[in-house]
Amino acid sequence: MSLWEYANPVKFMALSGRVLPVLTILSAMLLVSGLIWGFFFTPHDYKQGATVKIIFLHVPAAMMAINAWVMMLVASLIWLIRRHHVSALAAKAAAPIGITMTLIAIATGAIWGKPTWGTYWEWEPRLTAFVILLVFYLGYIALWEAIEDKDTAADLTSILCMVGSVFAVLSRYAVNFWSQGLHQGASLSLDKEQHVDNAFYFPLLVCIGAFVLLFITLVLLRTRTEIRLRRANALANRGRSHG
Amino acid sequence: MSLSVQNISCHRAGRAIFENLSFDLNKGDCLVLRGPNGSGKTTLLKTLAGILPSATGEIHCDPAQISYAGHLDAIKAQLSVRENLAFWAGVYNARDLDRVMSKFDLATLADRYGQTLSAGQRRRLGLARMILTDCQIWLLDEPTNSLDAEHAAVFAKSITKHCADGGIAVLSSHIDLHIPNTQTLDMADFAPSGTIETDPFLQGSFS
Amino acid sequence: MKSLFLRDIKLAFRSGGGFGLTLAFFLIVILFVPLGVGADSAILARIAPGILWIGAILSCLLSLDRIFQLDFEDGTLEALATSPLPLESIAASKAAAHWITTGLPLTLIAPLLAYLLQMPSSGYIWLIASLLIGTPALSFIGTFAAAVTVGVKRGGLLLSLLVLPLYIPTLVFGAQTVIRATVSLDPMPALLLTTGISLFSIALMPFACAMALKVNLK
Amino acid sequence: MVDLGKHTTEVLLAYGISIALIVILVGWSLAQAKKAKARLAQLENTQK
Repeated sequence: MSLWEYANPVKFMALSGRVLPVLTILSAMLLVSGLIWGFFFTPHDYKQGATVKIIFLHVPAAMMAINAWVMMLVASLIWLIRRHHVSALAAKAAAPIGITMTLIAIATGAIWGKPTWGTYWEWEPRLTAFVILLVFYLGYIALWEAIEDKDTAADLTSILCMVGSVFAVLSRYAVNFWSQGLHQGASLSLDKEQHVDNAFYFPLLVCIGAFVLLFITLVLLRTRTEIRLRRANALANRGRSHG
Repeated sequence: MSLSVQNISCHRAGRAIFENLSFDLNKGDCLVLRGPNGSGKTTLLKTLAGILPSATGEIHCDPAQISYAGHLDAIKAQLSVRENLAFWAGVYNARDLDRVMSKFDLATLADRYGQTLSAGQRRRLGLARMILTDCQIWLLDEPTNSLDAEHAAVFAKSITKHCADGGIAVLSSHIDLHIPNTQTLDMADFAPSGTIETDPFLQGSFS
Repeated sequence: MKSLFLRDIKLAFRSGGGFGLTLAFFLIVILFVPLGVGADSAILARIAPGILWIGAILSCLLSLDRIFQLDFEDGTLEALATSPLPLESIAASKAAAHWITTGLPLTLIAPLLAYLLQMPSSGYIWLIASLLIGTPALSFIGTFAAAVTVGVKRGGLLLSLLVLPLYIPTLVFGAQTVIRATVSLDPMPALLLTTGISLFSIALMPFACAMALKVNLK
Repeated sequence: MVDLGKHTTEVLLAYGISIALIVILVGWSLAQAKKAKARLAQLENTQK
């Protein structure tokens, strides 16, 4: 019973049907407890004051925004190489979640920087990189919607995801290069690794775990929806051709 | 030089088009595909041409010898007949451009632009292109539609000559072209039996 | 491959008005800047490098969907796919033909438009160099996007949405080359990076293009 | 309520926006799931 067994829609639906409720409860509990722990039970940072509490949202969301794209890339490669429909649909299902995580990362990053920059928006390399990632996501989703035949769509979006990943990485370094030309680096660059002492470290871990579980749960949920829609369309076409 | 096909089957958008279709063609054979529209004639020709992958089975032939002419006849409207043929001569690096043009009496149309050609003239240009490729295996999709009887006869003659010279031709057509010793293949014989479900999303049941 | 390249250039001149359309669009985009931003030459001089590069990218974008669309619709692409020419070299020669008819003319006219925007004189050499080196990347990446969207009816808008994010590295490095030249910083690193992106695109995009074409020809 | 000092608005805004986005995403996904399940069920019946 190799892992590839679960790429068959019927087996995947059976497995995900059993796993989904457990995951939902687990991720909800973890998310609530992580945020409450971070929000209520952590001290202020001597320099940033209470805004440090935003890391409990910004860091996990930023990580998931990037990891969602990596997951889509892996799923696309699996589709291209082994032609498993479920992995193509999982990639399609992950895109909206990736976009939401990117939006959260941008919003929390901008708000976090406000006290230092004086404005909510600062063309700081890391935030700009997330806006670029957002545009890559939009292109990916637009391509899925634009093509009727879903197998062709899966192929083309997989190729776009591969090429897009290379250029997303190139854009990340281009933005760093570009911001050097701007001024000698923003005062509060989110890039520098934050020194996070223990009081914040553990709640942050819980929040990161919560976001990962939330991502997995939503991907399973949305993939099941995509599979059902594919089956419904197939039945509708079959019905039309027999009717 | 032969074209042998062993039980290939083809799926498009999750539906089986034809199943375990086999035939063998040798030098001088001509195969006419019969069957209503949508029965997979174009799909089969594209599979033979290598544009479409077949779900099962194998196709044994020398791909370099395959020359495919689809419904659309690949003629650029803004180029003259000579320029169109010169382009294809360049792609297949064939040199006997003038001989082929005179063979299909296209010399008089040499400077006419693609968009001004009639259906018959376009078909003749398409055939001239096939000759230019000097590939042995011709795959022709509905070559005779929008052609009157007289042009269809001209067309049939050139196919007969191609096969007589040791070439192979596979074409789909609704009208009878009276090409001597042609085999016919009715797509209905290979219609999907519907027993096995090809669309993975329709196999089994889930709520 | 050469015959496809020459044919595309001939077709560009015969039907698309050659590079006249692209240059006219580039001129209009540059003309709009002072009309929109105001005629303050200090501002214009400062933003000139970026505007020229953005104008060049948008002008390149204009003619991308014509690369495969016409051949797809009249069956030429299908016939080419079964010809001895591999899809990769078809993509490469199409991209090269696109560069000759759009990228190159843009590069040649750019200094004239830079003068209109009163760009500092130290930037002219670097403008030409960065455009000359950067526009091939625009053509090769653009050809990939054209191949992906060739099957989509009215895919022009979708093509822009797909290709512009892929142009970001070329835009940033190319524009930075000229900006740093005008503020007397060393523009060479930026130019080398632009070259890197272009070489990468020229080397790899035809393969991605061939994959996309194979899918769209099914 | 915990004292957030002078950055109260920023922290609350960040948490508010993030939680809102997550709720929208989850809600939208659930709605789509329900709609897909209903459509499939309806089609499965007519096919039988």
